[in-house]
Amino acid sequence: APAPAGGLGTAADQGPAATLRLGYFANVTHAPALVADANGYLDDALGADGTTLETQIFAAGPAAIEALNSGAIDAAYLGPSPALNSYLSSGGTSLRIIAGAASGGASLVTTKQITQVSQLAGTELATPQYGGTQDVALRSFLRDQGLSDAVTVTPSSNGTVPQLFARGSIDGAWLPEPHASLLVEKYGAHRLVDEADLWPGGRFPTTVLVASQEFIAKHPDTVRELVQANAQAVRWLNAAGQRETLDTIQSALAALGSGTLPDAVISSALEQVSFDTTPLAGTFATLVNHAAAVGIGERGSLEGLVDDSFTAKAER
Amino acid sequence: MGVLLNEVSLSYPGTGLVIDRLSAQIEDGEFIAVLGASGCGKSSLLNLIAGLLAPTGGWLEVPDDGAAFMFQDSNLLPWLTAGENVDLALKLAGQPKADRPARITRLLELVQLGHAAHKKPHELSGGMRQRVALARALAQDRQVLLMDEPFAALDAITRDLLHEQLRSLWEQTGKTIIFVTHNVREAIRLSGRILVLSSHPGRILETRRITEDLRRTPALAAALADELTAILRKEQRKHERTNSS
Amino acid sequence: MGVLLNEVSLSYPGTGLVIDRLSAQIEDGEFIAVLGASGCGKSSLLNLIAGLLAPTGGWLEVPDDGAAFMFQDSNLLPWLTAGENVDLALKLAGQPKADRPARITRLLELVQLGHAAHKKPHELSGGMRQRVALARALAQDRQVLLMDEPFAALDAITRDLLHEQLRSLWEQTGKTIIFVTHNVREAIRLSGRILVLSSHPGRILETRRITEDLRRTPALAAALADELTAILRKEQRKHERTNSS
Amino acid sequence: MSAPTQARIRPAVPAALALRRRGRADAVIAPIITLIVLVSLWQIAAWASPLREDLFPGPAAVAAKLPELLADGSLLSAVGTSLFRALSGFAIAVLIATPAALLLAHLPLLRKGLGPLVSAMQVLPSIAWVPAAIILFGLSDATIYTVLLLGAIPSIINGLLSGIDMIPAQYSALSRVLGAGKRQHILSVQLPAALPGYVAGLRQGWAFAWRSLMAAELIAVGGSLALGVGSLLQRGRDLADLPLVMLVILVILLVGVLIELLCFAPLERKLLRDRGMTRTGENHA
Amino acid sequence: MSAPTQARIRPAVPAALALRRRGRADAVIAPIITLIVLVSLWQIAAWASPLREDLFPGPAAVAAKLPELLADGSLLSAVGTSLFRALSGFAIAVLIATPAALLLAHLPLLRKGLGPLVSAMQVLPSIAWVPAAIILFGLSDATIYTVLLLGAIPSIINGLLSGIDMIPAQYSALSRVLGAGKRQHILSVQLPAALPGYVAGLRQGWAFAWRSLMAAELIAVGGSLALGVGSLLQRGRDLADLPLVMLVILVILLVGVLIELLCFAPLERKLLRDRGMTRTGENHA
Ligand SMILES: Nc1ncnc2c1ncn2[C@@H]1O[C@H](COP(=O)(O)OP(=O)(O)OP(=O)(O)O)[C@@H](O)[C@H]1O
Ligand SMILES: Nc1ncnc2c1ncn2[C@@H]1O[C@H](COP(=O)(O)OP(=O)(O)OP(=O)(O)O)[C@@H](O)[C@H]1O
Ligand SMILES: [Mg+2]
Ligand SMILES: [Mg+2]
Repeated sequence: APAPAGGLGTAADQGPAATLRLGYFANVTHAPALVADANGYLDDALGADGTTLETQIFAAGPAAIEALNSGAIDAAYLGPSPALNSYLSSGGTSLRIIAGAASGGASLVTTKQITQVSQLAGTELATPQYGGTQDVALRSFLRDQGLSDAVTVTPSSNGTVPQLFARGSIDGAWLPEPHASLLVEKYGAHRLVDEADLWPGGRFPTTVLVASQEFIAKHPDTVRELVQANAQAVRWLNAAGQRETLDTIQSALAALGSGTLPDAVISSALEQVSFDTTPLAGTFATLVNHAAAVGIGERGSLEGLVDDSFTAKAER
Repeated sequence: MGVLLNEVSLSYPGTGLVIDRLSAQIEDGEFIAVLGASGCGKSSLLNLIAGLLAPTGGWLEVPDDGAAFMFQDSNLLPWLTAGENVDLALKLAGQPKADRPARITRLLELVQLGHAAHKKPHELSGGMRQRVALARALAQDRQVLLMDEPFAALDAITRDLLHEQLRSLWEQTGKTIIFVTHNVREAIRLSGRILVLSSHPGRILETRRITEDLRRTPALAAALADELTAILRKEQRKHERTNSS
Repeated sequence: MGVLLNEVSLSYPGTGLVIDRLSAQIEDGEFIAVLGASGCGKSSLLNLIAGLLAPTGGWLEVPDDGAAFMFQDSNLLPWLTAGENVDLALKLAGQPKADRPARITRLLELVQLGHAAHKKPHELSGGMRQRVALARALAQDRQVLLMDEPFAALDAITRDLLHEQLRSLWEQTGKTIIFVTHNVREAIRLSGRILVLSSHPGRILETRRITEDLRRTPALAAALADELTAILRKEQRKHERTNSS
Repeated sequence: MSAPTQARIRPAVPAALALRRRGRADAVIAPIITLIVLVSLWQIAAWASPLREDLFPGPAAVAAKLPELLADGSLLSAVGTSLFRALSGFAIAVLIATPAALLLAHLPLLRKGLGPLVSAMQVLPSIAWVPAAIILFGLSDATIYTVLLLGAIPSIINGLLSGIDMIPAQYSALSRVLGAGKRQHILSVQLPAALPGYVAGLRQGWAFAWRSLMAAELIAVGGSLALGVGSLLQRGRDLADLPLVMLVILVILLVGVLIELLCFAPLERKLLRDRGMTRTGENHA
Repeated sequence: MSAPTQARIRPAVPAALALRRRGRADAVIAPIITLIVLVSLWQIAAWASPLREDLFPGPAAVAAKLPELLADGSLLSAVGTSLFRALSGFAIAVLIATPAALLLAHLPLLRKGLGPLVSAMQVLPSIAWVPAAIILFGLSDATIYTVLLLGAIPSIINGLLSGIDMIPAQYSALSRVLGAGKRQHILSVQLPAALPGYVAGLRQGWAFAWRSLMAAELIAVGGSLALGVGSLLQRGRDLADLPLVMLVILVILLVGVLIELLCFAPLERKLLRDRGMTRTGENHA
């Protein structure tokens, strides 16, 4: 394992933490967190050392990063983009990626009239957030297709995109699940590009599990238990039947007060996403390069970003 | 075009009757003085005639273009200069713009304030404010002119001067003037008829016509003044007795 | 404990001299009346003595606990009742809480307003407001009492009554009283010395002592009144000439 | 010009009494009628509109959402949480802002130095404070209160300052003549005289407090932070659940109307009556 | 009690003159000193703080960000865009709110019915309007202006209404006696009399307008829409770029201070002087 790279005063191993404060989103792409929490995997794993769990629900990556930076939470499920941003802008001192959670599950959905990528010229496409994972993906896709100047990219929030699409203000959007499926199922869009097709092996990270470097240094045991619970949830997700998965996730979302999307959308979303504990470390450099190539964020060393020592142990 | 009061009563919320079935007929072109103790309802009466208050009983008849009113406090608009305060009255009376500057100057000179046209109310003395208010009331140019203690804040000399101005204005224009004063001599000197009000509630205690003869004969005037003062004093005494009993 | 003015001058921003090198010595326990034309600087003079304005030249000496001041406009606080307005003065003068209700009643009865203690200023007539202000000024209980036309809005009878009250209060307490009035008779009736001010700029034109004899002899008093009026009229004439030239 | 005629003025009393009675009833009926009219217009617009129902839900669709939210108690508890935070935060803001404004009013140099900054802070959007507050206080109620206070305090300070600026100069003269010390002047003269302007400032301060609270509640939900109305609104937006958004808007409006009708309007009415004035649209006494 | 002694009062003129001159200089120097003090405190805090530099950037780190943003012109153009939107939107808001407030003031029933709603609308967070505005206007300037107007108008209405409520009753009596028609009464008496309260309301209205604009710019970005300061702020948060966030905050504060010093403060000073009052902390005349 790489040596802790400093940060808020490096501390030696202090044994299991008294509490683990974990942040995640009430979202299909965070299914491992939902399942690990709902099925009690986290409580079981942490409970062995007397660690209690506190969870925090976020709506967006930047807020989760702010919370992680402030020490308000110790670990979080996040998109890779905010995690990379934070790591680079802190000079490699803020957090580490300790496991993967979900991959795949982002698509370019457009109106039915657009059936080929070449028809995108002159259109207006939305992404959920400027500089976010999908924003970078769309921009670099357009760049590869030579459409950078022909397409207007409009960052809007996940909630705004369906409205814009429904009133014809935009022609499509590059969205994560379940928002892409929502547009398809309820607003008559169709999937023009599945981001998985653009990546070698069809695999790219959607959600990763991160922890603050200080917490990793102080409580490696707790981190290991967290990674184990994550792995357990991923295994369950990959093993369970479609109906069972759907019900578990819908009820977990409902418990968080977010269960308002129809089953059809959720199950379509689940088909797009796969769950995997490997963080797909190889893709991060590509992500950073994509971002830098379209003028967002800065390049920098990713040395020490991924700490796969825990995954390795968990797999064992 | 006079003013007719028929059994007019007035009370404010939470007070007893302030004015009780007061009847009076004021002819067109009359110059009337109203005397009465402090708090007896003189200002309230003027407010009724100006239409600013509605009676709680009886009815009154006034010219339907309303009356010019000089308030007891000068009530100047603090963001306008003395000249602009007068100008507002002229403007709202429909005077053409071109005539107004000359009229403002004339009116302010009438009240000895030709030099203060550009001053804001807070830069004027108490008596100067009262004179601006007088100029504004004259600027309104209505047939009926109501004045609530118009000279109370003025020194004897300025007051004399303005008495003359007011008399000659009345003689020239034939306005109906109703003015409230505390000064019995002033009432005798200026008016053609004096109404004395009682207090709690306000009724007409006494009406006196002032003839030109009486006005010109100091002895007669002094006698009337004494008599009126005696009436007022008796009324006040009676009232004190009722109060303390 | 009197008041000493030494070559005091005053001008407001943008005005010429309002008061010009005025000197006067007012003894402890004197009762002084100040006469002068409207706008001549009487209120400004009282403001100087009260320490509300600083002179622009010369200096003055006043008791350093300040002076009670009855303003020309009554200046009551609109959110307090008549009684509460008086109470505020008592409280700020350091009167113990237990004594205050009785004193408020006494003061308001003194000004004939025993029945109006619970009324808000906007429910009072002009003269009633002035009397509340008088009660408040008396509540302050300072050695020096400044009064700016304290009886201007009062009818003759009430005024007579309050004259007596003020005289006997002065006799009992030996306060130094400086009061501004427009009424020459009132000045003669009440004060021990009369200062007549000129206007533009304000200077002392005339000082007259009033003896008890003079006060008691109507003919003498009337003669003095006429004389003072003549002085004031002459001053005003001179001024008109200077103005129109 | 035609000769002016006489006008007869008759008692206004019976009419005034009737008006007064009607006035009282109006205070209740008028808002209800407004409500009915607005809801009807909304329903008509929803029917007439070519937009899909989920994009422009009518009153019925929104009402249908209500039982579900009431059943799981999330709506009521969110309203309770937000209302508690807003009221307690507002009270703290008043307690801090009032002495601060008095300090600025009495220290000319301080006012010159900080006055413009206070006005500028009013302009700063609440979310600007969020990153800093989170770094200092983490995900705790302290963060939410910080954002709320920074939103409300400048506005209350400015309200009281303009109230004080508008006090007639003669009141200060009076209080000097009466020998009031600084503290007595503030308590007995300055604050009561500034009160009508101050209450106007408080109303705006309350609006700022509530809006800042909504912004703060967007940051995080669940966990250590209780769910507030702001979080509910954000959830509705994230899921493009417009009936939920509308429902939350209606709830916020309801809270606003109630606070106005139960607190600010009566307070203002009393203050003005005390000074012999009336709110326009109300009958004298 | 000890016998009171005499106090000698001497001219205050030379001192007053000096004060006045110093007063003018203060108006410029005091804010600058405040600025220097605050920046120093910030720098000290940044040095002393145990937080990582990217979490609590000092003035130097923020200043270092400036050239980059100035070079590509994005900062200046964002400020220009936002300022233009805010000023034009505010002007429109004033033009709509003023007659609306007058209408409410003169139609008692309307005020009873809509008054509480207006106050409630003030409380509604701006982002609540965003979904509706987007459905109606898409990603256009119209959306931004809608959100801004809905934020600013209720506040200006309330400001003018409380200004009107505080007009002494005697002015209305005067204007009736002078025979003013309704229009003349409004223009010649009511508006000028309500002006000081109105300007206080405008200041709050401006704050609401600017904050609503920021909220609108957070959501409606990209497309044909020019980048505003609000979008820049959100971008800073999205990219965890705290120096950028701080820079934007400073720019907003600067804009706020300038608007205050160049518009509201002189306007208020003039109004109060006209009426023989002074802002506290300023020397008479
Ligand atoms: N704040 C001010 N600014 C400018 N000029 C002023 C101010 N206050 C008073 N003046 C001027 O000073 C002069 C004297 O005013 P002052 O109030 O002392 O007169 P006064 O003798 O009390 O008159 P009155 O008998 O009418 O009350 C007047 O010409 C007035 O215009
Ligand atoms: N708005 C009001 N509310 C309640 N009572 C009022 C109101 N206005 C006047 N009063 C009462 O009505 C009575 C008459 O008042 P008014 O002002 O008419 O007296 P006035 O004769 O003009 O007295 P003054 O000579 O002192 O001016 C007083 O007793 C006063 O207290
Ligand atoms: Mg009266
Ligand atoms: Mg005076």
